[in-house]
Amino acid sequence: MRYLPLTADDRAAMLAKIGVKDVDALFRDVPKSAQAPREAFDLPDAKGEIEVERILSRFAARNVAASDVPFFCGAGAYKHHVPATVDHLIQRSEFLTSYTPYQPEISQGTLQALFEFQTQVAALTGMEVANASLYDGSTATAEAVLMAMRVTKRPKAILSGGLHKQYIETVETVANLHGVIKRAMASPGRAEDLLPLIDDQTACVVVQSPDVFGLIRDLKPLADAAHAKGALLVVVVTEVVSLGLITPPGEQGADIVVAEGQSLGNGLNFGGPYVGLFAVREKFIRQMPGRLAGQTVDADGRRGFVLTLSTREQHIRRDKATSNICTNSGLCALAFSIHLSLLGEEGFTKLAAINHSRAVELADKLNAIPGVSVITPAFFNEFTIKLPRSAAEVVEELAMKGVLAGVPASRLGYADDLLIVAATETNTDEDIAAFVKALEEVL
Amino acid sequence: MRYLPLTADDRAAMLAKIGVKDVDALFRDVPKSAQAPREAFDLPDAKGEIEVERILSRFAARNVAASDVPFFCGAGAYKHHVPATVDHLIQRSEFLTSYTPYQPEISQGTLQALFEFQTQVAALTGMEVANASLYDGSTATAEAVLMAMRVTKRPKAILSGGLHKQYIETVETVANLHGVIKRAMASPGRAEDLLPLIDDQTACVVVQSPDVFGLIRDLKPLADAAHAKGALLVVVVTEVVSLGLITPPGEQGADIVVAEGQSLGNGLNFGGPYVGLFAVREKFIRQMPGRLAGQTVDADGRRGFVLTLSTREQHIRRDKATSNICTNSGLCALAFSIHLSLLGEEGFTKLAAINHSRAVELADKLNAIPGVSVITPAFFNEFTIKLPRSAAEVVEELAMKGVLAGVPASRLGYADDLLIVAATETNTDEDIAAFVKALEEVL
Amino acid sequence: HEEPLIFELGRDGKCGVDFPDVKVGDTHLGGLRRKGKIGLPGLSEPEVVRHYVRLSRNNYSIDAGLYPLGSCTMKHNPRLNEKLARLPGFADLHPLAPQSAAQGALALMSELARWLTTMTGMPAVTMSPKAGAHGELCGILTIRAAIEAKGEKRTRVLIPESAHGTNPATAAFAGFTVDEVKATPEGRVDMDSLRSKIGPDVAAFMLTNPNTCGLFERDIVEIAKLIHEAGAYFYADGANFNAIAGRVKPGDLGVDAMHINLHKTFSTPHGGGGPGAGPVVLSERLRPFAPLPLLVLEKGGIRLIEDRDSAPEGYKPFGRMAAFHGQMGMFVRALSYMLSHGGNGIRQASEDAVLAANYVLASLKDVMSAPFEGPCMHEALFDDTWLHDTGVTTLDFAKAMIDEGYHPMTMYFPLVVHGAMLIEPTESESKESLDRFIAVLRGMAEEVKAGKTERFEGAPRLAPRRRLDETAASRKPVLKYQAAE
Amino acid sequence: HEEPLIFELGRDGKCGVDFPDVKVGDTHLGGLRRKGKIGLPGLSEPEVVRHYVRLSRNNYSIDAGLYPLGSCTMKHNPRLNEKLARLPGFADLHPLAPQSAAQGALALMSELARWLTTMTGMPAVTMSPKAGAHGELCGILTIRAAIEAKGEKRTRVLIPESAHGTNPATAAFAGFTVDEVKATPEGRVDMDSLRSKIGPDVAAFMLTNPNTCGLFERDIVEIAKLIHEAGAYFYADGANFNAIAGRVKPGDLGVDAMHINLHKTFSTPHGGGGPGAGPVVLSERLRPFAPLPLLVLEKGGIRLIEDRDSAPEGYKPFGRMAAFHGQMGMFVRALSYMLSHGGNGIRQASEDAVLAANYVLASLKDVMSAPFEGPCMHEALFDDTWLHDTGVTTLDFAKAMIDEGYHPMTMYFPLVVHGAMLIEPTESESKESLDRFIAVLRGMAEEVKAGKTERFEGAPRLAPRRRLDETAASRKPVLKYQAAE
Repeated sequence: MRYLPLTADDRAAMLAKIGVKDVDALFRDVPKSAQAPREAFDLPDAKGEIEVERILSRFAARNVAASDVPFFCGAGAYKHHVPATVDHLIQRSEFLTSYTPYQPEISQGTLQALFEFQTQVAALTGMEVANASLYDGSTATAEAVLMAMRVTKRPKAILSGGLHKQYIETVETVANLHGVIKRAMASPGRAEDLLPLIDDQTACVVVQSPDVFGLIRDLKPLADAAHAKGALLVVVVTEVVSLGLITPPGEQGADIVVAEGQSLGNGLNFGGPYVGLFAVREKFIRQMPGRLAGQTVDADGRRGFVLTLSTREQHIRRDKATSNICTNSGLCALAFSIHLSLLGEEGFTKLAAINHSRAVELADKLNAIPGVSVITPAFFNEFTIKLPRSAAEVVEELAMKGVLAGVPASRLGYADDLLIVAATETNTDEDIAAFVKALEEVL
Repeated sequence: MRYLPLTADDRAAMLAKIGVKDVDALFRDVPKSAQAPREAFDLPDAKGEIEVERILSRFAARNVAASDVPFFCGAGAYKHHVPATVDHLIQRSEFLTSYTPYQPEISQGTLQALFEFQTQVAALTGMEVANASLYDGSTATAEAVLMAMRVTKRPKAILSGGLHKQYIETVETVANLHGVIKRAMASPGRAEDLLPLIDDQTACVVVQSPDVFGLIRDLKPLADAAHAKGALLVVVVTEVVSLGLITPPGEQGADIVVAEGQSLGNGLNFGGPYVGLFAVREKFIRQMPGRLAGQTVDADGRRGFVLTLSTREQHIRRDKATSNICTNSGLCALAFSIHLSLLGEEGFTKLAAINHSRAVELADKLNAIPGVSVITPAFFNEFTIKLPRSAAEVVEELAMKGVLAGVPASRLGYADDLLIVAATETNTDEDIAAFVKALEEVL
Repeated sequence: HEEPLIFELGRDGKCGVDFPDVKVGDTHLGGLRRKGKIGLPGLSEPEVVRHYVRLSRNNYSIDAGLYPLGSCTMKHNPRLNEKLARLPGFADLHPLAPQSAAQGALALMSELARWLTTMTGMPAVTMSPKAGAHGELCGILTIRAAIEAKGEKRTRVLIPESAHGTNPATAAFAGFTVDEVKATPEGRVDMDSLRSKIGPDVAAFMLTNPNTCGLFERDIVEIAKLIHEAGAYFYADGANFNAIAGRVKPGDLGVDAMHINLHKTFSTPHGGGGPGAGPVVLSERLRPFAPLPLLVLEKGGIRLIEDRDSAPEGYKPFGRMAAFHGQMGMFVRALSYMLSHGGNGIRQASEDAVLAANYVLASLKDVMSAPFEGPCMHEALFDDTWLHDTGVTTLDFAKAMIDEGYHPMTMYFPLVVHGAMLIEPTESESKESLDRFIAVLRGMAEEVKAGKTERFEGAPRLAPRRRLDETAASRKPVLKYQAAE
Repeated sequence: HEEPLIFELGRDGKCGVDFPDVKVGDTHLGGLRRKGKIGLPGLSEPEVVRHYVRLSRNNYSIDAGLYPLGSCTMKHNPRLNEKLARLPGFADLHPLAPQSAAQGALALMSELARWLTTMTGMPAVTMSPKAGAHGELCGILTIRAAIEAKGEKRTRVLIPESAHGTNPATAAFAGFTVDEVKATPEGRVDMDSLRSKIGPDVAAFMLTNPNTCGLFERDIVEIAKLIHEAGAYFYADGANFNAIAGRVKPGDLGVDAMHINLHKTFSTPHGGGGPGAGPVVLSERLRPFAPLPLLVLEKGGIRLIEDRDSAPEGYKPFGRMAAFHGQMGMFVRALSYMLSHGGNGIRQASEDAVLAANYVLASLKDVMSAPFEGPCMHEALFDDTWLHDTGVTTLDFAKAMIDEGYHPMTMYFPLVVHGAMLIEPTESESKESLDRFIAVLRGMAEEVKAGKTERFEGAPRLAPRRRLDETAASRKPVLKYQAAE
């Protein structure tokens, strides 16, 4: 087997040194009843690269890749162009095959990159500090709610109806154990009025902007209302590219900003791995979940970086930890950070502008189709259209015509006639024309 | 422009330091008549990655990749499976973006790898020493002929008719300037008798085995005859994988062995870049062309490697050099060497056995088709079949059916009814069945 | 040369990407157009490349050397897996693409699920957890849902004191109180302690097996019986599955739930700290409570069930662990690893991993001190008894390994052993590599014993950094770059 | 830790690939089945990975630092180009696939040809040469064929003494005798020397422009006139095209043939010494003699002409430079580079390259000695006048740069300058990077002048190796590994 360096001779010599007859002797503590012979496993034998590649390629070929067709799906995951440099760099052995940087003397590469990532995330969100990433946007949102409950020592979280349905479910799954979750009704194309729900038991209000229907909402009034009642405002961003064009949540009064970072540096990957961003006001740092890279000096006085404030974490605090998180999304965070380094201020804001411009163009064209109306008044690169019939059916019909037209709102449990449509810098004029034409044909 | 780090401010500051007004001043030695303004170049402006990728992908999509179809082309370039590890390793920045290792203190990675490559090539060919690679098999053959003329101080080279036609032309193009080239007629499926052509003016006999029609020929009698007349035997191998199963030329009396190394580690690449192997008897090393990595010690007595015997080379000897070669095929040689390191003795001989076995199976099946006969009595992974009509037409018709069936001999100037067919470890049972079925249909 | 921060390198007017210019009106942005600058540095592409290449060279990696981190399973990461995960059909597939356009992905998940259930001898698996700890949480929440479905009230989770920190953190996170079970002097679960703690209010017992002392829990069958008799569930931490994969089915041991770290046993790269993936295998009685999404085979294809209302008869998903369907990129890599090894290769890998650890143990136990008798599983545990009165600590010794070109072993864990050093060589090391490692550690140990301890004080000296001041870092945290005034 | 050779690492019984077993009969092998062992070492995949990763870490690279090798144009290598060259439609395309199945490849070659002829202002280009020197040979052979077609006999090739070694080697290789033309004290072609050498037996003048002293040949128009009046051809070595691409068309200078190093000007990676690619642009009068293959646009597609008999009317290809059609993999990379830069970016790149070299020259000429006046082109030349009586040689100084983290500049070339140091920073360096480089060199130069020369003797000290004994290497060459007895 190509991955196993020991030969039969090696094994014999090692067993001799250990002083046992065979490898079975090393498993002697396993109860007889649980010693399963090879035959007990209905699994094929080892395969060479050629065969493995063939098998997995066959699986891959049965999927429609976003790059194969005019493509407009979003709703929490976005197709962007990732510069070739990013994938090259994250595949450097020293990044790809290193462990969590617990030994800082020989992990400065990862640690400095994470410190830079934290700085970037804080800047993007307009917040004071950020951690070194969480699993993804949805779990980061759940952590934010739990953190708000810890900080405020209050039990109630209010979730906007514009929060991605699967985020809501993720939050409820864990936060229900620690408090009470109030979920507002979804109101596609409108920012619902959450103010009446805030009371002195409210730990936080969680609102997504742009929301799952693409709506950009003004967060300031919500922040003021929450703060007036002693509650925190948690803002969720599922499309970080929007932060290149929209006023950041930090400037609108957010106390915690969480985001899905997939759009930068990371592929669609059928939903994972992604990277959760988590940024807070400085006063909350000791209540934050997840890893933090911090600056310090070494014994020679040279600047260096370490994982810090680990007394919050499970490997030190065990059942008193702020979270049970151990792994983060290090390599995805690195990809995010490299992509953003390449973009810089100029590239990132241009990227955002192009996304918006493509979406505006698409929205105008779709809106002009009889029976179709754009219901999102203010949006970034994603909006919702109302169709004269089932969006799920329309999507299937357009897929047959080679266009992936978006995510039917019904897939997330919303109304049947709504279609959530995203456009990015990867969409050409031809893509847009193909979508419009195909939609006209099926309606 | 993403690749250019200087800003307008930088440029201004640098010009100030230099003491000139603008960059035009730095070009003042260029005659006015040759100062072409931007408009004088009918070239588009800079493009982003997305657009460049789209343009080049469109070119790529208009080709039929070997992996897209059942594939049986050879005749000097072979489709083999290259382990993923190879491409990963050669893309390490330190290998990919380093220069020729003229500064050995900071080039030991490349130098040691080349030393290992030389050792591998010598072992494969059964020769005493090998160089650090040449451009490809055809130019290596030309260099071998020139070297034989230098060594023997004789003007005549005899080329077997079984030598790949484009190799013959490459040799003639340069060697004609230094001597006389005698080319034997091609005799597909037979080893022609070259002995009568050898005389005391003969510098070398050049013979390919397996030859361009796939024929394995016995080299010993030829070696003996050449040596009896004081001539050298140059053996050409275009499919190095054959050396895992066939007696190496070095054991059959070859004085110089050249080979195309593409089969290991390197893709088809529409013909380049490839890697030429060049191995000789030890007594000839100071007459060899190309770079050599040699072992030595550093000032602390530690083993290290350097480019050596460079007094043969153009940058020292100028017009007295053994060749004008400067660049070699370093990265392709590295890929070759990594692939061969992965294979090792066991993997390489198995790979050869599988290739042969696939070819035997294919030959038997094709031979069973009425009107088709295999004309190559002894072969490795490639053989020639005689068809009842134009092979070029048959190939085009099979291409329409999605099978790339081989190289029509007429493409290389040989008979119209011959088809050169190769099979490798990448061919499945289904590939072979598809070929047989399609051929039956068109005949 | 010290590599600056990107913020110190970058400058206005540079950019590492090229886009066409575009004008944006404010009309569609709801009046919320960004006004100020973000504060991102501008760098050209060559500068970005060089920055990260240089940074990377300050990292240790499994590709460059033995990585004996106990409990972390730093094994070889095949590049085939990286290549296949990047096939556009996987990497460029949207999670909410029509299911008809993602049948290959769903089939791949099913196939991976089949491998996991076959290897563990468990009937079901839930794929969405994004890491080991996330899998633990998923498992405990499944147990919680099962308990609630029975209408019971169970508040305590028992955990051995040698457990990974994630175990108590997870139990607490899921709303349980944690009760520690003692270890025996032999490094295993103290059955008396367990018996004394078990009771009708116990929800689950969480056990890592092989345990964090590198030992197999001999009384595992008895433990499972005790737990089940009390009406509680047996949660197994699968972090150490690499010792037994292909030889032992956790299902045969009475396990009810176990997460599997694909990034350990199945070699998806650690990437400097993630991403991981932590599918959880479940027993028949826990299966109905697995979270969304569910995969269902139907005629004509595979269906992904994404909401509770569509769940098949008898299923009551407790909720959802995360948006979408799990770590697809990791699934591809793990399946590639499994297919490459086959059942025979996985078994051999486990045996080699155990063999390597025992070889290290046997080769070093005369110069270092091993706290427990008998063969270990895939990691060898030493304590610091042998360092007493030498002035050298476990930390010093481990950091001095850096100067020898090695990553340190896991230190001070498990907590039940004083000054623990936990060495997990994995099956990826050749005998030559193990011999060299052993020789270096023996040499170091002999130096310590001979009183030549200078090099250990304040080691490492040859690393990109000397020891870093962690106290200063946490006393006044600096978590982001701030330009000098 | 020293990395052993693979032959020292490997052993029987290991293999880094998995294949099914297969039995082979001897019947089809003509009785020539291999008998003995080859002698290849067996290694598992993890061992191979680690070996090469460790080896790589002993290399300097452009990705890790400034690489000021004069005449080598070590510029940034974009990864986009690597990615695109690996598209299966290019990387997995057989050179003898039916031309109908390779139209994209032929179209790409045509498009690259269009860029090259447009940039050079030359009417034709031949694509197959595999490197710069191979291109030179191609150019000289084209000239030879043109001369022969006219029935002339011309035996001499004139070459300035400052030329790259490949120029005289190529001319000799092509059967000409080489005659050196002197340089002026200003570092340019001595027109008197040229006039005295030119004559009816001169086949060609080979000139690098900008020349190897980093200077543009001011008299270039006059030179071309002289050559052409003598009935000879003007060959330009395109190695230094990076100084003028997008600003100057060699065709406007009277050039008849010029090779273009795609691996210099157009950034295909050097790969530790190749592969390169050296297409040759040709004037109208040389065009008919270009070697096979030829690309012809026809209705319905592009045809590749692979034999003389099919050549279009008026074409008499002189032969063939190599099997197949050239370095396709490099063509893809070069075209990607060109499209990315555009005409404007290529012009800017040349200007920046020249600017950077002049900046280095201006910043160092007060502490080091520059042999020639006036602005340089894309490389800055220094000599060792300033080192006289210091005990430090050019070699010492350059090797000491290694200890500062830099690759040395080109040394002792061109030959017309004593102790030459030729610095080519390229357009890929930021001003910060240039400033740091300048500061380091100034610091070193000031140390030399202050008599602090110890560190220069025997430098480098901080590299993976100290100076290597090249004399020993060549006296008794060891060119392959041999196992100890």
